[in-house]
Amino acid sequence: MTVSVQEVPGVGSEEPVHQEPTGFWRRYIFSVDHKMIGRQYLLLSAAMALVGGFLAYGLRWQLAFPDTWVPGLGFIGPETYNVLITMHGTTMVFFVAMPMLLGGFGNFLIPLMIGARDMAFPRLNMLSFWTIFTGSLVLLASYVVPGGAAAGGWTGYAPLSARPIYTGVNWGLNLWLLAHAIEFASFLMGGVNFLTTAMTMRAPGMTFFRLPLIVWQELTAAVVFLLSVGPLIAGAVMLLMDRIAGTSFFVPAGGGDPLLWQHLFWFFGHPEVYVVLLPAAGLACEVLPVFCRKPLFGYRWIVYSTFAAGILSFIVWAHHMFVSGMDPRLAMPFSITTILISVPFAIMVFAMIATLWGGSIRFATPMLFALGFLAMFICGGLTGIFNGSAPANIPLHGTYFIVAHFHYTLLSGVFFGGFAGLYFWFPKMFGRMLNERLGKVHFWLTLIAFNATFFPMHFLGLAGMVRRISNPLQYPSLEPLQAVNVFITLSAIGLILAQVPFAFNIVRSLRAGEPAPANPWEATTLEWSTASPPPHDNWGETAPAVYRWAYEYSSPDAGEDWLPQDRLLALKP
Amino acid sequence: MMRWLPENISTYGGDIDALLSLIYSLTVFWFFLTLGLIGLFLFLYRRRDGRRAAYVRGERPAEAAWILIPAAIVLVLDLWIDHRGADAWAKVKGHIAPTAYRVRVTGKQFNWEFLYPGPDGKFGTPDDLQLDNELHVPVNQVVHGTLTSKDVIHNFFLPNVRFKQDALPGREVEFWFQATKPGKYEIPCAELCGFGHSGMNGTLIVHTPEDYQQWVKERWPSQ
Amino acid sequence: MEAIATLPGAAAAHRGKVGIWWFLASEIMVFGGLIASYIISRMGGPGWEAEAHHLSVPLASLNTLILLTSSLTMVLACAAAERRDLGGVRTYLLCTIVLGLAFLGIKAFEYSGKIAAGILPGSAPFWSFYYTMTGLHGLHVLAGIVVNTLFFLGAAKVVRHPHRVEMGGLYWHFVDVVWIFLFPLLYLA
Amino acid sequence: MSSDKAHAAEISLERAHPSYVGIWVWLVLLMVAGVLASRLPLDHSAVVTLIFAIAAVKAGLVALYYMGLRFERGVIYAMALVPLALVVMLTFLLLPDFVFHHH
Repeated sequence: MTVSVQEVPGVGSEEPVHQEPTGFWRRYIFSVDHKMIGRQYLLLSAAMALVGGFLAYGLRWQLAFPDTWVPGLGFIGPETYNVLITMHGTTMVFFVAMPMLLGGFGNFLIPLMIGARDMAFPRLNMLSFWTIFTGSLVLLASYVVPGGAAAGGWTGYAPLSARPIYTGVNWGLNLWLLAHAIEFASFLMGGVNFLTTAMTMRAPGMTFFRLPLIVWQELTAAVVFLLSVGPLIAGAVMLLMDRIAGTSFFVPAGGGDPLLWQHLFWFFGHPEVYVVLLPAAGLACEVLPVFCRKPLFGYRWIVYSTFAAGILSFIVWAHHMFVSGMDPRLAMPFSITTILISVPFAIMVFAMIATLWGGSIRFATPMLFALGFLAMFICGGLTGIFNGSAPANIPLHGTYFIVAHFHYTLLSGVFFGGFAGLYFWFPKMFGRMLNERLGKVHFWLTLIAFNATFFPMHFLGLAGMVRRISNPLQYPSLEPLQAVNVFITLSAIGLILAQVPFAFNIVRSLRAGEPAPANPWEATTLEWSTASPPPHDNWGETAPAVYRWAYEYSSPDAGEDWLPQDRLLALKP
Repeated sequence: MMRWLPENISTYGGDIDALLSLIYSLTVFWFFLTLGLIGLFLFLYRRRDGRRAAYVRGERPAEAAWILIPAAIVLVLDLWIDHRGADAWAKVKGHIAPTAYRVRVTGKQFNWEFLYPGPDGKFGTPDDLQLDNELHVPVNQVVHGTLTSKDVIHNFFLPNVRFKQDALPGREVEFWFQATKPGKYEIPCAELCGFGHSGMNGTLIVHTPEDYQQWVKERWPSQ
Repeated sequence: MEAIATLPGAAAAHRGKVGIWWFLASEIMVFGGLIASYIISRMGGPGWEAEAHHLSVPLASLNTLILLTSSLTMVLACAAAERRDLGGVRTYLLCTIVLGLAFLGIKAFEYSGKIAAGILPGSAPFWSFYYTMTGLHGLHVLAGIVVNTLFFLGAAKVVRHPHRVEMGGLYWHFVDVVWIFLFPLLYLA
Repeated sequence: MSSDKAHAAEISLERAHPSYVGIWVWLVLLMVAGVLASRLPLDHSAVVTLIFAIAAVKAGLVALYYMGLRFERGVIYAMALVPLALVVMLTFLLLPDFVFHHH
């Protein structure tokens, strides 16, 4: 391939959007800098992960040792147990996974990777963070209002959630709805910002098919979110009306229909899975070629697969409702679309595997986590085939098989994809290197504990253990399997403890880590061509121009095994 | 893995188990193929001094075929699974054979109510009998049930029958099954229904024909 | 092409337009979800027409006329901003604000009449949808009035950045379009 | 997508404004037509079809001329039309469960 200077249309970011602030408040708290906002999102996500992890610990303890004193929590009755599962799900999906994978990485990476100086709407960006921050406070406040926090499951199925009498929770569930509304508002602002930035502020030469994959996947996630959340917002308004204004949208006694809530919820709920999953896959896609020193295999095919997954995600939602009482004639069409969605994800997985072929693979910590994501995601994807087939779903629906499946897909995205990204970009974000040895300890402990926790859940689910029960010993058929539950709980505690080396690593590195060079991994995308951490306006005097795609590793045209996107090669004679 | 499933005691459970086995075999195959390839590549292509990685972008059709052809195979297998599944689904959810045995199942916080029509076979007559959490059925007879709920959504789950269906307030769902083996089996509620969800568990009692006659005689002695 | 370089804020105007359209796309889904729920609920059960006949078509027609006219004044405000016509921007924005307030006033009159007659959100499924749909729409009108008021107060600055009025206008017209559908859905069908 | 420069050129051309007042007259006439149509002594479904067709024309006029869609490029159209298509799809897929089912 001949590398040449190309005259390519680009938009360019012509002016520095704002001045570097000097005061503490403007710099660290009410910052409009996408890099600071990205880090704020990551911090919020980590704080909420502590809450969500603590809830997981409480509910797992109750399952292993029912009705015993939980160290740190006390006795957990069935009411509290329902609060734990509801708030665990809500916290992890909406206040950990999304702020981390979209708010954190999206904000930090998109402007840097497209060569912009900031987001299109920096003040809106700040507002989006402080909006979700408020949403988190509302969610936390719901624990302390009279009646306690929401206990209707993270899916909030009506009529259980539509009338306080059914759960005994009044204000807690209203605040839970309010926290969702605020969270959605925040990500609507974020999504608008992501899309506008990428559409209008790419550096000269940064054509759409030169964008790094993570940008594509963040953008697809943003579109999918923007276009799917509306009906659920409408549904949430209706549910709130049911709770406080006496309407009966979802209550049959007043002429409503509970199935409507499920349709509105899952019309958003399934696309939401890809809102979380696609950025996680994108992070792994960025890391793999760097540590294989090899171009990402089939870049365009992955982009097309991402689109296909995003589009298909709008017509699969009823697979969550095969046994809900919906028209059985809908089941097979939705079963077919659901199983079809395995094709784009298969292409992504095969492309990642093909990237490994013929590489020169370095096993640094980000690479280990990216490989971990790949392996765990394959497991989660394969168990999805069981759930997606309507008849096979009948015995599995609502059991621990489902719990295992979505932890293998979503949690693998957050843990393995997210940590791959964090270990990879930490030097860029904070200007310090992380300790590799601690990182590897963290990886292996996490990998083992993750599988020990979630793999046995498949067996429990097949054996008929249903979700959301607080005491398996109430079921004679589950008594012989209690040892499995104990094993899972111990593994889950191990999984939480496995994060200690990570926390220690972060603190240690921030205090006394080795200063990071601009491009410690010898990577090609634009963010590595500026300092670590980047200056306030990202690029200093001259913003970069782009001459090639994002994955030019081991190119025969260059002596080194990497060619940055913005490096201009002399024309060949 | 399949041995974790509880014993199948229904006529259509075998179809579902066969489908689960089929999917299981296919997924196990792909699991070992993909993870095996990953392991193999990680070993073969680990970094070694002086060796440069291959420059393959995988965008030309000849290269992309390496990922597109396996994906096409996945597509064919998917359609095969759905083809097989359509029959099983139609069997479970489709036409219900005429039967003398009818029962109304109503979920409520936090019990299953079973309403038996009694010897006259009609609901709404004085010989109706309601039992909490006990579903008595004769073996080898089609059971035609009507499922609903009084308050919130419950889920009527018969693990051994491989049947599961939400009980919705305001709607009635017809279902059927045919048990093939006498015994006692659980009927857990599989949808979060409130603080008593855990432990909401009925019993399916499948009687031999003689036992069933005996049970009917005890319940409706005047007949 | 020389003229282009001297045009200030062309890039910002473009960004603003793309951003606001993405926002409107998500808003279409919010109202779309609500309207879809209403349509399928209404088609699924009888007895809704009788309830709908309690509503006053003349009053709603007047409100429709008001909102359509406010869209006209809004678009004239945008045109005035592009001409850097400060007086025109002020006049037309004020008209839009007053018309918006008139819409809400008539809406409030309609609500109070219904409430006085004992018709509450929980009275029947039709009224649940009526209050929820018009209420959510009314909140959007209110938000538009707030935005327009901010433009009105900062009109001197706005004429230097005419694209801001255009963004506000896109939102205002969207709210108008939603009402164009709510009117037949609730009052005429 | 073409560049900002092209877009700026578009703006600088002082695009010919449509007659905003003319559009408004049309909108008001259509509104009156809609109200009158709802009183027509026709089959109910015909009336409903008619008034929603009129509403769609009104919405189209506002979108095309007041919101300037007429002068936009494909991407902006997609942002308006894709959500509309999704709403229509959602409505149709909800029909079996809420309209065609038998209690």
